[in-house]
Amino acid sequence: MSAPAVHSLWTTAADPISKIDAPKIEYGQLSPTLIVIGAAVVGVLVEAFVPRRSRYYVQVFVSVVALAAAFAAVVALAAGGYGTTRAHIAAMGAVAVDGPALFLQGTILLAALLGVFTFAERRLDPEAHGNRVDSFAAQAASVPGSDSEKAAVRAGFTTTEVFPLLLFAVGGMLIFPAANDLLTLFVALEVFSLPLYLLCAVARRKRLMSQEAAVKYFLLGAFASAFTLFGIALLYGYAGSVSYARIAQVVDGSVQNVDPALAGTMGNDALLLVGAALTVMGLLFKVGAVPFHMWTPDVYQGAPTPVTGFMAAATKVAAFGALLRLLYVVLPGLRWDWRPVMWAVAVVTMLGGAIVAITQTDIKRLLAYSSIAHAGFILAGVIATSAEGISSVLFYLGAYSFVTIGAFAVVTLVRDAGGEATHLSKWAGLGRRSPLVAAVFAVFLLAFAGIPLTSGFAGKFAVFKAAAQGGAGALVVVGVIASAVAAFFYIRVIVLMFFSEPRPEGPTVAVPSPLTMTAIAVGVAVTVVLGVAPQYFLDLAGQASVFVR
Amino acid sequence: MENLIALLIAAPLLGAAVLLCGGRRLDAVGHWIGTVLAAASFAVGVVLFTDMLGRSAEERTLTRHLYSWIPVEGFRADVAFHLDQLSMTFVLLISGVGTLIHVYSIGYMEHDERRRRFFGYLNLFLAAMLLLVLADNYLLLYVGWEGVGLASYLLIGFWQHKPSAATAAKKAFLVNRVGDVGLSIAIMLMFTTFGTFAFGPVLAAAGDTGEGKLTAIALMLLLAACGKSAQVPLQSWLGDAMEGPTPVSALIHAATMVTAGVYLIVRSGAIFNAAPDAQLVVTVVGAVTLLFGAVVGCAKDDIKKALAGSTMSQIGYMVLAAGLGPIGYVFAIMHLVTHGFFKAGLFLGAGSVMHGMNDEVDMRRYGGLRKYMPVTFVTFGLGYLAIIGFPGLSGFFSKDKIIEAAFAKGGAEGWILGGAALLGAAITAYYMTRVMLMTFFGEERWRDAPTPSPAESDVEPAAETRGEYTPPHPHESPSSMTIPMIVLAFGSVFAGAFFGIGDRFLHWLEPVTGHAHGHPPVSALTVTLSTVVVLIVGVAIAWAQYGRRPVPAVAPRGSLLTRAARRDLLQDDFNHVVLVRGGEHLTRSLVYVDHTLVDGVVNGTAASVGGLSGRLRKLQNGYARSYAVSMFGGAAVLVAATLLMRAV
Amino acid sequence: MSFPLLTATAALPALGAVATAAVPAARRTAAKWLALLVSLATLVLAALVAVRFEPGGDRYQLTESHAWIKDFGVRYELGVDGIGVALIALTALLIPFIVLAGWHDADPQETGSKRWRPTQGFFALILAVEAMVILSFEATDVFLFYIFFEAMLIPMYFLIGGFGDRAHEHGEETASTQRSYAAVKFLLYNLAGGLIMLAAVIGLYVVAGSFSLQEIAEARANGSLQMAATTERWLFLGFFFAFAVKAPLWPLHTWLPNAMGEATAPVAVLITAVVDKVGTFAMLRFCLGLFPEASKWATPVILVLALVSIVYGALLAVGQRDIKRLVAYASISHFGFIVMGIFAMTSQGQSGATLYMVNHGISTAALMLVAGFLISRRGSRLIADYGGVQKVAPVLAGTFLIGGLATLSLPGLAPFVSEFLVLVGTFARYPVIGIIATVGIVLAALYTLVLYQRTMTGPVRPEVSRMPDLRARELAVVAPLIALLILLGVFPKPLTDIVNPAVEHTMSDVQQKDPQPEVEAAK
Amino acid sequence: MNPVNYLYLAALLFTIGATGVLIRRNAIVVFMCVELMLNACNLALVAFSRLHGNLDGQIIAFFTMVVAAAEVVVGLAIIVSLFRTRHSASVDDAGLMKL
Repeated sequence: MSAPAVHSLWTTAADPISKIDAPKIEYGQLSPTLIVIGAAVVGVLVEAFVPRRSRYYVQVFVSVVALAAAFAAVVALAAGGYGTTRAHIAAMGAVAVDGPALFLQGTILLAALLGVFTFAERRLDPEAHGNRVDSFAAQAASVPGSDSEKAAVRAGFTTTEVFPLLLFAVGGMLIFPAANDLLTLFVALEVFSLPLYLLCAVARRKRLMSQEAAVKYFLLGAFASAFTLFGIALLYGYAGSVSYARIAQVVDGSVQNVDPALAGTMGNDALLLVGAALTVMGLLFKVGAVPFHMWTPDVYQGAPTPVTGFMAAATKVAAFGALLRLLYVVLPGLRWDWRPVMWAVAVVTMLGGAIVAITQTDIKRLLAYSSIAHAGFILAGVIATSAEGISSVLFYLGAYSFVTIGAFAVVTLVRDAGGEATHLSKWAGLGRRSPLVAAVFAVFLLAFAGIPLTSGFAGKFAVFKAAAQGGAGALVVVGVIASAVAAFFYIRVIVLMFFSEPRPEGPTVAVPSPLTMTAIAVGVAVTVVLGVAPQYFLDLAGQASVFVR
Repeated sequence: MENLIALLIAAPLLGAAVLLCGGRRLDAVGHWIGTVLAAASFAVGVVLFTDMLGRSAEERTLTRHLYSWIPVEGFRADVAFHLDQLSMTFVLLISGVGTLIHVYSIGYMEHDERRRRFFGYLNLFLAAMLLLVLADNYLLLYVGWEGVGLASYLLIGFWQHKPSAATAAKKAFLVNRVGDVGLSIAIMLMFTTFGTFAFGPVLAAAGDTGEGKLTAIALMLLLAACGKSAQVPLQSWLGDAMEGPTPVSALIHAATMVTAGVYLIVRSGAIFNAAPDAQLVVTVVGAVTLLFGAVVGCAKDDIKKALAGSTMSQIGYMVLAAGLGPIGYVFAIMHLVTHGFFKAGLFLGAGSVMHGMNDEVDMRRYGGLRKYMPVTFVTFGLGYLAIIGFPGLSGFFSKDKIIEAAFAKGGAEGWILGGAALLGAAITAYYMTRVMLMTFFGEERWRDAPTPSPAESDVEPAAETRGEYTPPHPHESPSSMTIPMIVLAFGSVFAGAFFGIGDRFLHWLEPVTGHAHGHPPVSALTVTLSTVVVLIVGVAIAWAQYGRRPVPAVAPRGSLLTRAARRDLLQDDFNHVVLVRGGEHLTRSLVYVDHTLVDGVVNGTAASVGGLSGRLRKLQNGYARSYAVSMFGGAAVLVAATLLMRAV
Repeated sequence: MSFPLLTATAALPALGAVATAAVPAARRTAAKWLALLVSLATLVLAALVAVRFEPGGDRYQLTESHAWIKDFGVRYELGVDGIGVALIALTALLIPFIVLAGWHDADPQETGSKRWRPTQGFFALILAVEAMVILSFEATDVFLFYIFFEAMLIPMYFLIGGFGDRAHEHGEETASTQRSYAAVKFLLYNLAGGLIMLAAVIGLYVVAGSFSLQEIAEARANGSLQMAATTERWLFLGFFFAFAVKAPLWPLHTWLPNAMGEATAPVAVLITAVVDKVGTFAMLRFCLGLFPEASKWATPVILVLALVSIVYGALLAVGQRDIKRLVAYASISHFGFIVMGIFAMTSQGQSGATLYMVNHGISTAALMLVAGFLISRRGSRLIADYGGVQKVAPVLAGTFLIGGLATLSLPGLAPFVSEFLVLVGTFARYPVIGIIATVGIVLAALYTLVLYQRTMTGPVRPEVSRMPDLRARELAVVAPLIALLILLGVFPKPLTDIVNPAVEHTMSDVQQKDPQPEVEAAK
Repeated sequence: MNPVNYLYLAALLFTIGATGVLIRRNAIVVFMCVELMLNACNLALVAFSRLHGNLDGQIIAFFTMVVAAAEVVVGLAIIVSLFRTRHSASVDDAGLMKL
């Protein structure tokens, strides 16, 4: 909402009603988001009216269709040139429809689709009382082990609400990287955060850990968003507007008709700097950058693994998208202030994540720390502050999200009596028991480690190249060292799987339904394709690397 | 004609290939194949020889370029042969004596189930040795040089199940390797100096470069020669090399291979002539070695080791002569040939004796054998007379000339060298007489069981000393063994006279080696007479010690010198302490360093990273509030940093 | 656009690997034969490459060039010079023997799941390595090379960690832990090197804006590309570090003894005779080709390191108690010679180094494979556990001795030619270093003969008294190698003819002339 | 009146809230402190809105309240379920996952 518009609104109170000019909303261009949110609402209604037995199927159907349709819409928009030539700002300046937005929305939607598949998996756990069960609690409200829960299990209840929750989260994530004013940014942040908090809490097995993860995630997330909001407030105070374009103008002083108040605040750089820092901090929390990363391991470990996979992939994509837009559209004039700081953050994030991961003993925590290290690598690309930087980050995000979902999907397969066997010691000799699964997981690990011919290498090379061209050669060296350290613990897992003797009481590998198989298969396929023939996607990212201002 | 040259080498090489790859099915005929091919090579040699005689002294040289071996930019090594009088002399010696020893071995190795392989190795040796003397460039010579080293390694260690034999073989190869390093460095120097290492160009251009360079090259060649020819300081391997079968000792470690060093020096005469300092070193080495070998020869009770010492000493003579330059070259080669005859004969005789005494080598366990093995006695005796330089026999002619030449060097050097040579002659007479007496005369000490002596306790005891003792039954060897001995005896008797009278040999070689007549400070006659005198003295002393008095079956403790000489003048002890022990310590400490230091650094880094990880991990203490603290602190730092960036 | 021979040469083993891996678990023997046939077919293709290659022709021949990753400036560019041809031939030649020698190395001991197919995996991995090695010899695009340089670590890693000697002195448990330690060490060392190189590769792109060797060379030639001295040096170091780890050069060598000690003999051969050659090859093609000035700048240090490797490796070989570790340290010494020859910057040195790569490959293969046969008979790698073998297994002992003699570069066998060329080449420019290096000759004789004496000679130990001599299959592995050693020792001309022109190109890359002899001797 | 004072007050409240989050154990109280922080933001927003003479700030304030309400709903749900399983709302008791 730009200032003059508001002013008219303010004064029209006295004028005749007929004078109102309706806000202009480009529904077509917002269709992806609208479809998903609409589907989410439908999902809620389904919970309300569809009989319990068939809810699961309806929900899965609705979600899949909605996400597919939304993705189709994104493709259509991109084909329509909204990613490049016709990119512009929709919804009265609230939402940007441009290359990065569409690319990231597409990525998020695909990730979400695979996420839905893993959510809907019901063959892994043994059937309870003849009912197929998924990885979510029969009744989240009932205390674990209590009679009410037993009853719920016996009755074959399932928490089908997870699907609408997922859709709401996706809706928020779709807006987040496209948000073009601080208000939308904040709202989107909350819209996708709140459902995730809930999703973390509803694991079927290990519910205590699940709830603990939810509480931690919620409290820390709320804490972080409070900082973000304060930052937003300060930025607003500085620029007198929440619109990115306007703020950008004010920052580099190219603004017309300065009223005295603005003149006063414009002079006060502290407002700007502190505000920017706090807002960025909120986003860094979401991407899990050191020192705002500490929620990541606990939440990744405690949350139901399908949720972890979805969260790890999609949240990062959305958050980095928003970060990119904030830094490239709103604060380019401030580059010389935030670049050094981000430098430092990137370095500690790369090294911290890699180093701490070495001594982890739980596969999910290990992947959490690896995700932190990867956040560091992506930040290296962000710092490049160039079109290459943007495209490399986009590509990296795309590659990374599929590897992540695939990896966590594999984690769901390795189970023992207590559910998923996530302790590393139980993975010993997996390669002997089920070479295929081990091989697939090895592929993902190698991609994480950035071995050539995997998507991980292409992405890493892209961001490092961009960083080097952006004059951050030292950062590249640090990144290389961090990758060497990181390689160590990925290799450790491979050693464990292939070269260690299998334990007699070791876990079994459940045979999943086609749903999870698809997720894993797609993950592997993307990993290999982006590793061997990345050019097409690099082109895509390259075309999509221009922000609309 | 040229094409026949290749045949010289091809024949024995083929033999080696067939015999070594042929497998057991050739066991029955293997030795015949080997002998025939050796003989064939000799025949070819004779043909070439007659052809050569047919031509005038100038165009007697034959060259044959087979193919370009290592063609690399600015570097050219060919497989090409160069047959002149010098090489021809060696060809005949090698293939001739070689063939005889093949024949001898047929009998000697009769009861060895690996006889086929033995002949394979012998043929291999012949091929390598012929390549050595026929090569027309130093690199190809190097191939033959190491080839004979390999053959000698295989043959010394032929009885590999005896640890002593295996060790001796290894030692021989290693010591030779040290010499080879000298040769290879010499070749590199030639390459950088002349841009080639073919005999023709190098020797032709030897004059065009600085003396320093030439001296360096010459000394490196000398080092090589020392290794191959067992000259001080690289002589230690020859004694142990006697672990090999006796025919091997006769062929390789007496007649041919060990003289390769002399060939190398004479062949490189042009270089040495231009480097007087190097020549001086050569003469010194020769003189020292001839005394050293002689002294060692006096102390040994093992007949073969005694002969080995004598070989060392005789080669010392040759090297001395070669060091004297054009004056000596011809005589060095002449002594080399005659020595080839009588020393081979002596070794074969020794072998024959051992054959009859079931492989006893300790001369103190011999005695009075002349009536049991007359042929051996006679041939051995003739060889003996030849080597001590009994007037009229071959040793007399060649050695006498060398002594003359040594004196002719003139000045103090001449006196010293000549004196050394004379002294050597005396000692030679002494120890050879000793051998003769202990073996063929005196009472038969082999009848009663031996008692191991304290002095010899470190030497590993002979087989008989353990368990029940059965005295041997000495007997004459089969004709296959005696015939070669007889032939060689002829050689040792007449070769000298044939060569020496009328300077036949001199005129034959002169075109190649060149010759200068020296003028000894004393007349040649005086030298000759004094030679004879010292000879008689030596023999007399030996007779006094071993002829009149009975020889104790157990070696007396003996004087300090004797004991030292028994231990090769402590040379091995030196090697052991300095090289072997030192080397062991060095390698052991290096292994430790590699494990702890080089590897440790890396492992240490890894460990420290791990420790850091463990410590950082503690921060993740599970308390939401502490996470919040880190976030709050992070936010504060972020803000502060941003403001700071603006401030600075 | 003719038939893409180079691609085919690499693609065949790659496809073969897939096919071999796909053979069902029960049909183990079929997988072996398939692998053997594929490797032989590859050998045929490699021979075709060697035939099609004209020594007199362009620098890079049989070239192929396709766009690949535009954004990274990466093209799929293949092409071979003489050096590449020689090494491709070596690789394709050795693999069949490696397969044949490892015939029973991967027969499953205990049965895991029915899907667990170690044998298929073993041979598939070998073929995969072959494909990647060949591609890295063919790549004329730095990035393309880098990809395979790194990617080949993974199959190697599984080969080292996954398959060990059948019996082991400390029982299976410790054996497997030692194996995985060796495998991890191998991977981390090389990965670290590779990642450092990655930084340099990126840097090169930032500086040169291209990965194509030809383009960069042209840019240098027409002066459109000038590297600042410091930049060039840093980039050079980045590249060289990776290659020095792979080669391996002292003090980055410690992974090799572990890897070669723990891996089965054929895999050890694969490491030292094939994979490590990529390192030295890359020094010649990339370090010298891309950073001539920096190469010259670093030469003194590198020569000293090479010298240390020669002496140090040999001394440690003398001190080893384990046959395979001994051969490993011997290899380190030999790699010292190769590096020395490369950086001596003379035609003889570099031709020698190239020949050395080939000859060392063959000789080490011969020695190590025979050692493997020996070890498989007795089930121990300790030298002390043997003695008097030549009495019971003369052929085995004989072949072992010949392999050893090749290792100590006896004249008449192939390694002598290369070693002498390296020495002469080095001596011509750096006499002192050349002379010190000759110490290596003596030490080589020492460790080889000591090894032979301790294992083969002396009284027959009871444990080996029943030892069978070489079987037909084993003889089929060793005999050709030995024949080749002799052939290349007596008549190396075919090889030198291919190599020399390439070396001349490298020499012109670094703008070096051979030192001229003092006296132009009269011809 | 100097708008900066409002800002100071907001900052003060925000800090108080943050401190509360850091020191209080009871999840509910912690959460209430977060609400306090949000309201501090609201104060700042409204102040700036007044200063700049446009309504954006006030609108955001409204959104913030809604968001806060939503957070309450979600947060209480989670906290209560945790409380029911553990019979304790102390954030420090939740320490299953660490290191």
